[in-house]
Amino acid sequence: MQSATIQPAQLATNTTRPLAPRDYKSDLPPIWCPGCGDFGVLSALFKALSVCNLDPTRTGIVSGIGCSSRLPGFVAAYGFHGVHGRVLPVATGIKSARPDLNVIGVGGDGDGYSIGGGHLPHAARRNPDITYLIMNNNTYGLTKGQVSPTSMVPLASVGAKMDPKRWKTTPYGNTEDFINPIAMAIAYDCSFVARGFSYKPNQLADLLVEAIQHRGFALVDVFSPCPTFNQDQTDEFYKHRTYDIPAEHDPTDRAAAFALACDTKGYPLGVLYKHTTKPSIIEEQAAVRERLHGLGAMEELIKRFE
Amino acid sequence: MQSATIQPAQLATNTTRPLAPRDYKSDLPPIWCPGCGDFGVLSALFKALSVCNLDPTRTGIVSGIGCSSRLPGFVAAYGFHGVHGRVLPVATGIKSARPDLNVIGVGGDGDGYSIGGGHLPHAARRNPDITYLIMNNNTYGLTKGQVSPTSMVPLASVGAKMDPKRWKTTPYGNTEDFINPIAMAIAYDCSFVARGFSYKPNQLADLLVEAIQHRGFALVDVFSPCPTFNQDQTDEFYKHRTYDIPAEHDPTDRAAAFALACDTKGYPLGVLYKHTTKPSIIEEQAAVRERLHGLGAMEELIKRFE
Amino acid sequence: MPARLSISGETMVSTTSTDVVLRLVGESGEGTVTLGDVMVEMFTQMGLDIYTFQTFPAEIKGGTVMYQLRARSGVTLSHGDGVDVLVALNDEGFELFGDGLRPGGTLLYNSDEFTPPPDSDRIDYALPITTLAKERKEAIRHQLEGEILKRLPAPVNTVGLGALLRLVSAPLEPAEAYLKRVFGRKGDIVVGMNIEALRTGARYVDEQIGDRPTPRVYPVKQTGPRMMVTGNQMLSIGAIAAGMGFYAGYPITPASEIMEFLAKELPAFGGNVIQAEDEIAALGMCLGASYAGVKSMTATSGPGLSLMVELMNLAGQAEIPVVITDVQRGGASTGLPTKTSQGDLNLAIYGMHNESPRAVLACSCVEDTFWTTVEAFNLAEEFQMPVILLSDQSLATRRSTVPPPDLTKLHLTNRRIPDPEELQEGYLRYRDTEDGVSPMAIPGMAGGVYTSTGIEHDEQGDPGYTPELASKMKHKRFRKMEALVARHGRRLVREWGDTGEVDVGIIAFGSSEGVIREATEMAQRESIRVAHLHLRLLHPFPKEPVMEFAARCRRILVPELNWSGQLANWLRVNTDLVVERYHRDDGIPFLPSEILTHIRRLADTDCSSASAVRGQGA
Amino acid sequence: MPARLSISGETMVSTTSTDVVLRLVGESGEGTVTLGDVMVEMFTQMGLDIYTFQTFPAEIKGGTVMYQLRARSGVTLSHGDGVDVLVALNDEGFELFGDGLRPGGTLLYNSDEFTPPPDSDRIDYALPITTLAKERKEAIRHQLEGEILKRLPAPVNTVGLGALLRLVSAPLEPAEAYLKRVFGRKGDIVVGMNIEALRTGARYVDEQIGDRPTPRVYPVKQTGPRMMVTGNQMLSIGAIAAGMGFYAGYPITPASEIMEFLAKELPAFGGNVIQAEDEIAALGMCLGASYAGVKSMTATSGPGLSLMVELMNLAGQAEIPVVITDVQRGGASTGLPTKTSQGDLNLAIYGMHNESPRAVLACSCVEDTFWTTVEAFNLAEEFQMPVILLSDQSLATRRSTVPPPDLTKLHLTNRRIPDPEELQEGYLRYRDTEDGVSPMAIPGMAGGVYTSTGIEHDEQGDPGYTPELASKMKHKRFRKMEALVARHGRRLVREWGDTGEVDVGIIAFGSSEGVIREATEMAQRESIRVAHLHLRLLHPFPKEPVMEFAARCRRILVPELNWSGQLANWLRVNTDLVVERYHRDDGIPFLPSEILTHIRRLADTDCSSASAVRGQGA
Ligand SMILES: Cc1ncc(C[n+]2csc(CCOP(=O)(O)OP(=O)(O)O)c2C)c(N)n1
Ligand SMILES: Cc1ncc(C[n+]2csc(CCOP(=O)(O)OP(=O)(O)O)c2C)c(N)n1
Ligand code: SF4
Ligand code: SF4
Ligand SMILES: [Mg+2]
Ligand SMILES: [Mg+2]
Repeated sequence: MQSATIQPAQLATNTTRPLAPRDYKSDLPPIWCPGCGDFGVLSALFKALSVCNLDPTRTGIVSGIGCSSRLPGFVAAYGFHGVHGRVLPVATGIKSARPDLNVIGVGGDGDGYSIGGGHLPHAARRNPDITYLIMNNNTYGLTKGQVSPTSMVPLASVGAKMDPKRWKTTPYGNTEDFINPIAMAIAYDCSFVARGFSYKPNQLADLLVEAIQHRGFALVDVFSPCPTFNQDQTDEFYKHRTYDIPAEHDPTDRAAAFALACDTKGYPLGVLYKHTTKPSIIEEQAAVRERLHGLGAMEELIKRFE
Repeated sequence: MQSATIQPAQLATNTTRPLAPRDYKSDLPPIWCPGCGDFGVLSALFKALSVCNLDPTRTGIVSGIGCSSRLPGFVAAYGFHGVHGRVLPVATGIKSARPDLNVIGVGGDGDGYSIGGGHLPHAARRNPDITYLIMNNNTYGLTKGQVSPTSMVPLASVGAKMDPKRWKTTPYGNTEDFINPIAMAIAYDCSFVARGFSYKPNQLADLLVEAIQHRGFALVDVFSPCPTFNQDQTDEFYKHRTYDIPAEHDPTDRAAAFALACDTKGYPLGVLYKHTTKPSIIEEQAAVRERLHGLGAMEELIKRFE
Repeated sequence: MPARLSISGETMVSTTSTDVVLRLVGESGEGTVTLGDVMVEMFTQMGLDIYTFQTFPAEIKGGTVMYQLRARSGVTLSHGDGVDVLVALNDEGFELFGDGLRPGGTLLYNSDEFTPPPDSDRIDYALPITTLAKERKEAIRHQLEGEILKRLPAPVNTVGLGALLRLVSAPLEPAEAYLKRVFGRKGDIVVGMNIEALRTGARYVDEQIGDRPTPRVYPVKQTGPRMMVTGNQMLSIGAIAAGMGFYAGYPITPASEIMEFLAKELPAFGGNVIQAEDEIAALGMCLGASYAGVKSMTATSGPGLSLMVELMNLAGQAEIPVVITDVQRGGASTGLPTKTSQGDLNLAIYGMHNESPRAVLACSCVEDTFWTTVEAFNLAEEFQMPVILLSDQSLATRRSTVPPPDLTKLHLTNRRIPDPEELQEGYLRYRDTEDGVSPMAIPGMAGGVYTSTGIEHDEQGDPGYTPELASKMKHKRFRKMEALVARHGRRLVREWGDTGEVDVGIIAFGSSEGVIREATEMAQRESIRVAHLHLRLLHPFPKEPVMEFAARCRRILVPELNWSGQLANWLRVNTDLVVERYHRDDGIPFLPSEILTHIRRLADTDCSSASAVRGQGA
Repeated sequence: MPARLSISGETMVSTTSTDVVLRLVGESGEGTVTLGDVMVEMFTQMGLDIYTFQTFPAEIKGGTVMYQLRARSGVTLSHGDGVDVLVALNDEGFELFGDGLRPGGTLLYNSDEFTPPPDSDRIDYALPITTLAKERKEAIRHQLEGEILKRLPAPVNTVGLGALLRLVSAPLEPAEAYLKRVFGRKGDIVVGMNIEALRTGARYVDEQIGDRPTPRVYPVKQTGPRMMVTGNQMLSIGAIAAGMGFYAGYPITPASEIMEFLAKELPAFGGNVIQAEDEIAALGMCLGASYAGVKSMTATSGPGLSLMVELMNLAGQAEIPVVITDVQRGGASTGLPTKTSQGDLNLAIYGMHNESPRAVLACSCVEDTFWTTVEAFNLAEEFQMPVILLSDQSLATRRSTVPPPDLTKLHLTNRRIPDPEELQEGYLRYRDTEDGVSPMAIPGMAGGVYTSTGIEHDEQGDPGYTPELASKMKHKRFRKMEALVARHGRRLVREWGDTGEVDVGIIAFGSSEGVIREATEMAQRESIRVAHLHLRLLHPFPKEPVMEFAARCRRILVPELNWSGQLANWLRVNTDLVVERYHRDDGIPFLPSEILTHIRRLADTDCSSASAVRGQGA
């Protein structure tokens, strides 16, 4: 990891009146099932947008495919509902081309950690000023309840009796372990790593505010239960197993952050890791453009080949 | 992470005479440039194969595309030289379908950490009994010297004067940070994580022996310099910056392993991390098959729909 | 009262046979699908042939579902044309799907929800289904504890079931037995409530019938065992029967059911299933498993097939057998994920940079899906190439009664392996043989070591780049295409309709076989001479049987569910035929009457000068 | 002594003009390429037109490279047919590439390495190039320090250069000036050694010439500025000229040079380049950037294009402008990565599940590459769709002297954006307009917020799945294809050769334009009436100009470098033309004589009954 001259996050905010959370609501009503955790995430996001006073006209929300990825349509901002797993490339392209825009990526655990998981380390190392919000329901919601890389399902070798209607691709138990996305993000040296819970909407809104205001790439993994297909990692499950990160935790201590992320006794909520001096591709590209400023002339370029 | 009943690695070894390293050499001479680090890796591999006495007839070596990925052709074993970045899916398929075979994946840093990087966390969580050897030359060799995710190139904002013939896609310095694959693998809970250096062939051979004998997925990242295109991370560079992991390091201590991997003062060589009780998809699948043993009958299956 | 049979809007009278089309529409998750499934069960028990068609909303909950169900005595070829009985559980459903009701058809609607505008050409039955169900629940309130009562849903579906059964004059007894079976565990009170609900529904309708005509469903004596199975299930069963030992996939609508089915069933047959991290990994795993000697398949839909393009090409170039099932869905990109289409033929045939051999097959109906899947594995093994097996949403989710496959007819092909002498001296993985098929060593075979590669290579597998080598090896690989079509081309098409010279010949593929057959039969009844050639093998193109068929057709119709007429274009690439295209791609399957219209049109056209067959160009 | 001009093996005599084909073969990394590059520089200085062709081994070091160089006074259309002078630096090179030498041609070989078998129809010059170079180095040994001396390579290339220049009767002075420039920094001793080496080479050859004929190269007076540039470079320059502000790519032979060029040049124009983690990410980034209002491009080769299939389809469906350059290379899968092919036309046209609009263009020569790249951006913007821009290895790595683009002729198109009123009241991103093009709001525009999506959607962009909506929106999107071809189809083809009725018409695309033009000119000299239509736009298909062209051709030849005749098939899909296919796909470009053979054959064929144009089918 290298370090560079660091600038604060530059946000495109409203120049007119401050907007209330409801001002960020689009006309399209969410299509989620009753009780879906994503409702909580959406309202926390509305709140965070309002707190940061982001200009909807200069904000782009990018998603993949999944129940959670339908979110951009429900926000009255520019949206990009792309294909499964490609949130980060699209978001990076937007931010690199238009550093003046606020860019927020959203999606599911399948979208972000399975098919799209290969983009995460590279987004982290590029460190563009993007907030990436994962609605982690530990399952594939839209395709009706298969295991995702974060599903916690008993192993096949345990020989547990499985409910035949649940975990349809692992009817005898999982044959695979699950991943720890938070620990992974810290290993990627992702410059902001936080975890929230959709049933703690105020805390989540605060985390999102911090993530949005963070200069660089911010990953916020949110437990957002799917009551329709995941009867194991439910809101109750998480209510009993999550805890707030103690105030004494120093998020700039990478080793401590990693240890916290690997806690096997519960799931810490809050900001785990922060690397505030990590270089950002947006600034690096600006440096290159600046260095060559005024040198771009088509006639000259052609002449060089004459 | 879960745990399961653990079996030792089962290797398909020679039943006849023990084979010498040269017995694993194919008729095809390596096409690498003079001085390429991959020669050292290949001879360490020959030695390790001989020490483990692997049966070449029951060994499959899988690779992607790149200079390093040409390796399977140079070994007198079954080989699979696939497409860029898909070593791990192919290797997993072989191992799952034929647990009786020894499976070794090989390739470059571009192949394994860039285009193929998305498969790594999933191979790690599945933990099949596969050794994955990455010849990390911190560049794209075959395509003639662009940055890879592990290239250590000065940042653009530093304003360094770059040699116009080097690092062709980053002529003004890199705009991106580099990754730490070893730390990432530990965060993936990859059950064996080691690092070698092609100019320490004996140590490397030992590491490969240990990786091959390890039950589960073993990642061995090897510094294997490319003298043709990488004049920065050369053998000399690494000779001065690598050190052997001290004997007192406990590879089963994940936090310690992570800290070691993140060492900013040098590059540790040896086994960083080991998780010997991690479940393996190969055993889990065996458990499922066993549970259903004798229940497979086509007539019965059809009858169930009548 | 005689049953009213409806085919393409016309009405026929019969005293013994049944042909009824039911359509249920309602809010997703509201029980519409359950009600449909129960009706399927009832009719199946009556010995009838069933054929269903469903459309789902792309959301998990909310949105309108449509469940169409045709019950017929004798072979059922399509989900039917005009709907005889429409059950509309809400207004939106009626709006969206009400127009399928044939003139004079019957509407049963939930009068708690809405009242349809009057229509003299329709027979209406109002059913306050919610109210009636609530009343049934109220009636037992005093007999149950609070908590149980709270969780007990009002028997809405059961009221509907009773009403519907009465409406088609079907007996209630099997339904009562069914309710006892399903609710038995919940105790007599709940069973009783449901039986009462059933009868209430029936009674409520009975009172309204009077002397109005109703469709009637007659029980049929079953002649042999029959399966009630979906296309996805049949495909999975076929894959197991074909000897598949490895499956890897990634969830995607409407293919996920295949992986779910196989995850449950395959391990009992000694095989493994992996849910991969994406479709690229899924196909990569399959190639690894197949390279290792185990027959492998993956299944996906359009977006996944798009991602597999690179590895499919590797399979062709490195000559690795593999079956890639594509359950086509509607729309480009994410498009219409829960709707049907035949829009991936182009991608299946052409989806590769440069060119390597592959085969493309299409399943035509639920019964055929078993056999075509077996063919796919056999061809993949025989010719060591990827085989793309096309299905689609309508076929995949269709429940259909079919005779169980006759397993004595099952013949499996295994790949050619080197013989012992060959392994002893200078085995060549990519030996340049007459038919292009080279013996493939399997890891574990002594003397067989080689490196499989997608780079151009010599017979041994060593990389080589001279024009001569490139040309020779490409010819070797593509000779397999000729051998495939020569050996199997004739077998992998099916003919229906009239023999001899016909006015209209139809060439088609995929899941519309039944609809077209039905339309063909309708046309025949109108004395139009018509025949139908259905291609199971699309690529390599079975030119001989197509040209022979075409030679006896005055005009050729090519109906397909896609934007540009992909099959018609493929015919143009491979033949000099002049065909009439008919295609649309809006997510829903063809109707028999729709095809009939085009047959009539072509039969009427004066085209004395027109001949479908032209001399081949130079 | 008059220059001997060689065209298709025949020999013509001229006193003033030059047309010489040189071929250098040797071990990769041995300096063959450097020697070729220096010769290019020498000839360019002499005012000649240059056209090169190289093949590389797929390995980094080792393997044989071939560098062919044609120098001509006047426009050079191909790398030439028979080689006039072959410079063979090793045996293997002579084996592999020696057969290109025309009868009576000249061979200059490294006699330190090998002796070629005698051939009376060849003029041999032995050059002990290694020995001579070593002697030159020896001669200055005493003047230099040990370390410097050790690192100083013997001036092998310089000896070769001298020999070669003498052989074609070219002056040595420009080479001496060149050596002074290049070695100036190393001091007078090294410069001196090189000049001596140059003269030694020249002298050595001079002694052998005697009265044997040699080809002769005449200096030409330049009329205006000319660029010496490769196809990849020209494409990159075109992209910058087109207003591209964002590029993302992933390294791949033979496209990497584009990213390398742009990384260096684009930031000066205010743009950014990202080397992505793979091709999927590269295209994803481009779509993001373009969505945000910045013109974007990625460039790749076959394997990368395969991976982009899913996102290309999103671009079509969500209507996002983007340019995707495919520098085609040889072979399926990894295939022949350093060889050429026109094998990706199918994938470019058909590579998508279901169907969404896209355009396919092909660059035809280095000069044209600039303009076709600009067209690609303009069409992408005008019609808000992905444009696949085809190039290939031979064109991409070809160095060619071309007139610099006349920038006054440069016209740029920008996408249609909503007007202020539209943004004020109910802006509809996917408004159903007459030509299908809807104004596209750019983030930052107040009133323009919408969600771009690949799911089927209404005019506003909200998801919708009814058959009516699906059909309406698909028609809207595909109307853009009609508009594109109507507005630009005629402009995006080029005609060469005879006007009026011809015996042979050639329809082709891509980098073989020059070769075909040259063959056409050769045929015209044989009094064959021949014309050539070259398609820059492939898809949507420019039917009108093609049919008009076809109408004046007795026979049509479609030459292309791929396995199945992809363009010929595409013509069949779109027209009723009967064409003569000529295709091969072994990694090397066409030769003029090869095309001429087929023109002759077609011209000779008696085909009084044959007419290329047929009545269109129903
Ligand atoms: C390439 C591709 N593969 C598969 C799918 C099918 N698919 C749609 S959403 C989804 C996963 C949904 O899970 P997640 O991302 O966790 O989102 P959730 O629905 O749980 O919010 C899948 C597999 C697809 N649309 N595209
Ligand atoms: C899909 C695809 N994209 C790009 C390439 C081009 N390519 C070949 S090898 C390579 C990277 C080589 O780097 P690495 O994997 O580190 O191997 P090395 O040559 O350094 O050993 C690339 C980008 C390809 N073959 N396929
Ligand atoms: S299926 Fe699950 S994730 Fe999807 S909307 Fe319903 S509750 Fe939410
Ligand atoms: S280019 Fe580099 S990595 Fe490739 S063979 Fe040469 S030295 Fe080795
Ligand atoms: Mg999810
Ligand atoms: Mg590398």
